[in-house]
Amino acid sequence: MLAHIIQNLPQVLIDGLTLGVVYAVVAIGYTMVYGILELINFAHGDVFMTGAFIGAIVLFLLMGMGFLAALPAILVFIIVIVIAAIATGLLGVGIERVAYRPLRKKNAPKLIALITSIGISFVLEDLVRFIAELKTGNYIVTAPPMFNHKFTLNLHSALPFFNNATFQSSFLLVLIVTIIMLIALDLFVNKTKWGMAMRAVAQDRDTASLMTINVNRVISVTFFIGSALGGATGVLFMIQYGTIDPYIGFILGIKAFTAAVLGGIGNIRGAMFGGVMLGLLEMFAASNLSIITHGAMGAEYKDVFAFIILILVLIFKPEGLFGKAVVEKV
Amino acid sequence: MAEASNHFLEVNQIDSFYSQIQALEGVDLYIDKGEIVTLIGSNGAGKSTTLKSISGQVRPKNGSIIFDGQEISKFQAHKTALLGIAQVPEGRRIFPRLTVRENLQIGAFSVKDKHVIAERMERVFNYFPRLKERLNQRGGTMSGGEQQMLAIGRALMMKPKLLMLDEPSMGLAPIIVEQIFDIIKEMNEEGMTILLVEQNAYQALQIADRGYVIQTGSIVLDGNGDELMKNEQVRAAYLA
Amino acid sequence: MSAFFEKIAQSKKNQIILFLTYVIVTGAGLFLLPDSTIAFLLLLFSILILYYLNLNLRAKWVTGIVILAVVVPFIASFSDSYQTYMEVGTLVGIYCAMALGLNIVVGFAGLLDLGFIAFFAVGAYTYAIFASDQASKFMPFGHYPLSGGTFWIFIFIAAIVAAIFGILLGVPVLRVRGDYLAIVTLGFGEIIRILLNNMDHPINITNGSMGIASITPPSFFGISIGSSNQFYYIAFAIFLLVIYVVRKLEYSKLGRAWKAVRDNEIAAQSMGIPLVKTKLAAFAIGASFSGMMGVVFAAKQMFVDATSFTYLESTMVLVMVILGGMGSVPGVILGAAVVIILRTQVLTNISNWLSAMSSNYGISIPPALSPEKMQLLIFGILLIVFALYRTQGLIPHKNRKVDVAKLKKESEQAALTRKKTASGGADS
Amino acid sequence: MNILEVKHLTKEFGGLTATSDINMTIKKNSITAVIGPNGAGKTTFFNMITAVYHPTSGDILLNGKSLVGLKPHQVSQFGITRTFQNIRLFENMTVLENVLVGMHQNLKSHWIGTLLQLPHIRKIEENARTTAYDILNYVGLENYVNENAGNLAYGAQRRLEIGRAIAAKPKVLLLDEPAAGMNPKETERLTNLIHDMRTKLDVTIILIEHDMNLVMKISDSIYVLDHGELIASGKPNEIRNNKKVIEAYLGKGAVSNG
Amino acid sequence: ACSPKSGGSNGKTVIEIGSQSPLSGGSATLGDAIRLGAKLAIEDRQKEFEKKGFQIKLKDLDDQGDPKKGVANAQILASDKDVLAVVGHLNSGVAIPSSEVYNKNNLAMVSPATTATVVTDRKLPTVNRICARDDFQGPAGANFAVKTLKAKKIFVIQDKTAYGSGLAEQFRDQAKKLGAEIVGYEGITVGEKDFNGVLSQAVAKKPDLIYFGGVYAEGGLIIKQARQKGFDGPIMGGDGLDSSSTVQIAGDSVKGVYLTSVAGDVSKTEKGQAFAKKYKKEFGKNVESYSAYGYDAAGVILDGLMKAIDGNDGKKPTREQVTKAIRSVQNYDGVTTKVSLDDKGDNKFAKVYIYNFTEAKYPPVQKAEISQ
Ligand SMILES: Nc1ncnc2c1ncn2[C@@H]1O[C@H](COP(=O)(O)OP(=O)(O)OP(=O)(O)O)[C@@H](O)[C@H]1O
Ligand SMILES: Nc1ncnc2c1ncn2[C@@H]1O[C@H](COP(=O)(O)OP(=O)(O)OP(=O)(O)O)[C@@H](O)[C@H]1O
Ligand SMILES: [Mg+2]
Ligand SMILES: [Mg+2]
Repeated sequence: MLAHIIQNLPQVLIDGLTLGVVYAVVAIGYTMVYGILELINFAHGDVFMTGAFIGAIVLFLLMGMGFLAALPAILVFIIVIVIAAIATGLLGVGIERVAYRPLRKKNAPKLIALITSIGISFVLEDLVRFIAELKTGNYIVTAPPMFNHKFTLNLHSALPFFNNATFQSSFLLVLIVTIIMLIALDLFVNKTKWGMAMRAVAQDRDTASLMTINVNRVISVTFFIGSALGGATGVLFMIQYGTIDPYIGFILGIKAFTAAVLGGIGNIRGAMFGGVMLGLLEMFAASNLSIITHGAMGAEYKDVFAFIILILVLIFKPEGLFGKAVVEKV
Repeated sequence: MAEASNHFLEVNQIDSFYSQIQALEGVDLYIDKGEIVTLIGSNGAGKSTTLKSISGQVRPKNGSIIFDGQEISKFQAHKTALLGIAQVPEGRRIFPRLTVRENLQIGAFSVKDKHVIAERMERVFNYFPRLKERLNQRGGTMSGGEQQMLAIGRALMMKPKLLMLDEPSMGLAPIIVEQIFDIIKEMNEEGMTILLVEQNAYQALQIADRGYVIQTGSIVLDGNGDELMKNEQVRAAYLA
Repeated sequence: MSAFFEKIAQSKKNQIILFLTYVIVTGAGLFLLPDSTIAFLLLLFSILILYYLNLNLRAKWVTGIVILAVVVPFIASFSDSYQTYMEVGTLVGIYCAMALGLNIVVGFAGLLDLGFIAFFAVGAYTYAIFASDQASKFMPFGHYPLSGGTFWIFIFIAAIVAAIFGILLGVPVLRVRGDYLAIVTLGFGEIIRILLNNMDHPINITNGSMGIASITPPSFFGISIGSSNQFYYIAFAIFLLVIYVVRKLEYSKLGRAWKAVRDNEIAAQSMGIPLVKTKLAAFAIGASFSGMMGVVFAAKQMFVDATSFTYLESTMVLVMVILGGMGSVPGVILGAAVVIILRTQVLTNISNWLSAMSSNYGISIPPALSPEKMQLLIFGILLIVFALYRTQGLIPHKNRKVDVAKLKKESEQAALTRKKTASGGADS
Repeated sequence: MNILEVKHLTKEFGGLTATSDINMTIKKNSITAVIGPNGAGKTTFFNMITAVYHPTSGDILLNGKSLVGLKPHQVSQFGITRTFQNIRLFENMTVLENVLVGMHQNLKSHWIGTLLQLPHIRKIEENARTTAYDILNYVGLENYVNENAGNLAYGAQRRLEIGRAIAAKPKVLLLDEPAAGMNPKETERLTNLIHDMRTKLDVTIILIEHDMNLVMKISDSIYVLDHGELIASGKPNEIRNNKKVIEAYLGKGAVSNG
Repeated sequence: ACSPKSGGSNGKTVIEIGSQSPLSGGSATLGDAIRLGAKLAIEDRQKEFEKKGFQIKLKDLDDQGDPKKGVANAQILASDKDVLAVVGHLNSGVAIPSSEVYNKNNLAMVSPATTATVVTDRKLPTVNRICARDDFQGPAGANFAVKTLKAKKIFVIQDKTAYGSGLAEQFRDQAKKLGAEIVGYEGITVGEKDFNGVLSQAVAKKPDLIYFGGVYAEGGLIIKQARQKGFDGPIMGGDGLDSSSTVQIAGDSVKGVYLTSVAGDVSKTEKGQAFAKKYKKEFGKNVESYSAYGYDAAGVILDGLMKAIDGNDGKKPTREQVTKAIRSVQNYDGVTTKVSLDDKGDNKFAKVYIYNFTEAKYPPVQKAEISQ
């Protein structure tokens, strides 16, 4: 039994890492918005999805114009991801303007924003579906293959207790780009004034504005960054898995939100860690659960497994893995 | 609306509401440059609301507020603050999960120059050495009085033209209270204009150039510090 | 114009007359245009008007119950759409009860629950398993399916089972705070759903993704209950029970404890309120409502499978609560009614109407944009609009005001009697 | 007779010792003041008595029974209630409801009884409302019965906290800076109220306060903390003239005011 | 909806045929195909009915793949007197409760796509289907896999839906019976895109064949990701993979994929080609396998309806009459299948076809045709 698990471990790690970094970046979007508005932005998963579609559209356009063949793939990729990130960033700002800011102005209860975010999520899903369907007759869109060179890690010959593992070049791309994004973001939040302003706004908006902080601007910037990251991740997702549909944001959104909480919501490093950990856990469960339980529980229980781990973590560390226990001064 | 005014701050006939509830009714007051003006009144009279109306946290329905020749009653709070109006809010409103250092830094959010920030911070530490001891403690875990010091320090970091203090002595040990009034005087001498809300009416009137008495949302009396202190009504109502 | 309204508002008699006129007119409207959803909705709207009338509470209740239990079904029964109307009515009843349950958890106790549908599922499966031959697949004793008469017992069994699950959920949840809770509850909901969808092996308890079919319909003194108009009354009765319970609890000692915990945990504890017990009570009572309605749902559908209990369903119930107005009982009821009627009736009608328009006027709409597919989109837009214009919910929560004058009098009287007995030293 | 005894009470936060080895005995039906500079550990002391924080070491005895290890609600049920320095009201409940929550542990009404509409439960609830009204009357909030607690001005919120605390019929009442945010006139009224409570409600009062007028006027005894340590204790007159206390806390002119 | 509809726009009596399928949500492609197929069938035969003084209309509703919505819609259809039959349901989970409502109202349902055995095993007189049952398609696939493809070790993946697991279970049981070893039986989550976890396990077990019970959205990706993992043996699935989308998603990896389908290759017959062409012209989309099924389900209804009208002296028939007439349809010759309904409502002619993708092109090549 153990031998089986170990054999597969390298492959599981690679696959888990791929999915995990995607979760991680989307989780950051949740965490940022949550951190500043204490709002679970249900629409965030759909912003991610929209990013994937925008990326696909740009890619198709470039292909139509013949650039895909003419330019080096990496350049095409950069163009696509930058356009998608900016577009979704603006989309995020727009969503905030339309759906959340008016509520803030009216001093609405925190949870009412949940409703608008669910509304936005439905609207985005359907709009994207309509556009995709109008254009292609099918809302499941498959992007032209890119970075699908296959590598095999020849582990078996060196370390016989491992099986060989395979991955595509897109895996490296996803890994590198997400790491760059994560570092850049971490620097931004922890080393610039914006980061402090964001935290201040999160803790007490009224008082923050007394400190000359333009609360609306800070919130807009937060939404822009969170959404742009989400959109860029959408593009990575499209390249890694090839196929997207308007509903990818829903499931991924739940997972990413879970990851954010696992790491300690509001904490950016926690979200990164939580995402990667969730990806690994899931992948591990999917490929090993039935081995461990002798077939009583199969891969279909992977989410149960992940959620139980989450609940256990929260029972023993209620503020998430990276969250700091906020001892309330009484 | 914004007729030329010669006062540094002029509040004209403002009405302020909390949703339906009217908290201020035709409040009228002015402050000249370099003055210390105090606003006294009993619980719920509308002192805090007056300050909030000036700083933009509450938007008056009617009336105007003119600061340095500019109509600011429709400004968002951060714009008002950028003009140089700082407020030490009631109940301190420390950012609980920022450290003491960050709480102070954020007071100087609009200041770019790092040296200036460091300088001002040194000065705050001079006044309140306790803050220096606790630079990395989270604001929210400080004791009540320590938080009050932090709130005042934070406002000083902004080096505002007009400093509005909402009950700065609340929760402070007597020895520190004395010190707070000294600081206010010192700031004032350096040219800062002060609007002070205090329950400790006696001490407030002592250092104030002028004072206003507010009752159920309206100004009912005004005069210079000594006058008010001698006023029978004031003595009966606010000075035990 | 406004003077006119003021006059109406002042006079009770005028109000009653106008209200009755409204009910009669809309009732007649539905009678004459039996297939018109609009007429049906207008008649239902009378309940909302009733809520705002300046009458005494008991009169309102009686009138409301009469309208919903007698007038509406009676008039609707002349319509071809009778069963449709009653089906919608049943669903509204089911979801109102659930939303009221969730309202205890979210609105009163301030615990955000994203997995509330799990309790509904538990209730539904409890009945489904024993009222079909599913139970015989793992139960070594007993004859299954149980008869339809057990339905009534199962309503209570399911309430208890769901409450137990509520407590099970509550236990880990108590450690976590605020929005961490949201994710734990979400996870709990998903765990329950996945379990239900997979427990066909090693032991076949739920029949897995094939679901449980051929559930015995309830029977009432030997009469088998199968049509929507009959289920309507069952749902309505449970709904009334739930509303009674909620109403009473809201202003009871327990209700105050919930709200105190919501507003400030530390202060609540310092006033002697045990956190654990109070929160668990909220989970358990809220869950039990869902459990009961789960039984009704299973019996009505005669089929259950895990697809009815997804995370999206949980968020829908949450939407009902928040949209209606958190903590506000009438608001939550209205929220549930609005969401259900929108989703099952109005949106379908709108899209039918749109496609009729397009085909009548020969506008050819590409299949990608056909109105049938726009229901969620329209729903989404409506949600946003509602939320933006009714930020506090459709009927915002208001704290019940006590009659101060009366209190004052009572207090004076009490003081007097105290003086008379005059031994002193008692409390204030 | 001593109602409350505190023995060697110490609390550390990480490296910081907030209170260190505090000993106190509180007489039944007395008024005791705890004073000291900001950050001296006064509130922390209250927090330990009410089990909001657990002491690092030491013991707290109420009528000889240890309170250490209990949950906050249990301490409350034993008869200790408090007010908070940074006000903690149930902001979205009405003023009356706030007081009713205060009465929670003494109300014999159970929710099942409420559901069944048992007449005696209704009677209990009705009486509770009358009592709550009386309490509001007592603390001068009778005109705000139906107001949301969060909408009250600061001073009124303080009085509501006191009202809520006495609604619990405590044996020991802890007041954390009750006069903060009140003007001298109001403080005077509060002083009378506290006096009155002691006699009428048969309660032992411990209060933290920076207003020396109030403290000196009503305290039977005073404990002074500084940097977490007990630096002095005694009758008001002794404390007023204690050098250490003047230096650390009072300053020169503080007491002579007013 | 309040105007009397009995007088149609041109003085003809209106008869409505309901349709229910998911038009939004994850399986909307399939649902839409059913709806459009039915629509086309009605248009095709409108003339016939007009001659007799009737106008046929399609009342198409979106069941959202949600049983509650399905039942509520079923009530709507049942209460509309003009609706005499329903083309419907893609999902068994929706069909089962909804058909209870139809049955109560004597409203005949012909399902183009629900394969779960329970649907007709309840023996409701109103419930019919024209496609093959799981317990026919699954075993047929297993026979082919074990006997023709000589698979000895088989790894089965299914999507945990009523359709996918129903099919996979039948496949597994038959394959076992035939002596193959099932080296894994795993479930995935619908809507996800990453199936590497299950596939790592599958590939490590070195099976001869991977079977997938589910639809193309996941199937296409499973094929692709399995190939990326280096699995180059045959992959097999059911009619849920019978869609152009499978090719689109899997790309080149689709080579070597086998599928069983209850639908014949439309492109093979002239009739089918004409249908595909017309469909494309009308709706701007390529046919899906379920398009033809929607078409034929509606066709069966229209046949029955015609019979009922004739049996009722050319007057509008009652629902009972329509129900009976539909059940008695024999030898209906559709674009994709012949239909004769048996006493349960199953199609005697339901066939299973075996296809193989030899290149990345839809439709695949037909390998075998299996009758009951
Ligand atoms: N958020 C609010 N919502 C509704 N009413 C409020 C709100 N805040 C204050 N009020 C009301 O407005 C009036 C003025 O309050 P304000 O806080 O300005 O009084 P204040 O003079 O500062 O009193 P204090 O000395 O107690 O601080 C009071 O009657 C109070 O009840
Ligand atoms: N949770 C905590 N974490 C870290 N330090 C704390 C915490 N709570 C209190 N402290 C520190 O412990 C010391 C004592 O705090 P405490 O609140 O008891 O002071 P206090 O005597 O009530 O002062 P004040 O009169 O200003 O309210 C302070 O220096 C404070 O910063
Ligand atoms: Mg104030
Ligand atoms: Mg303190």
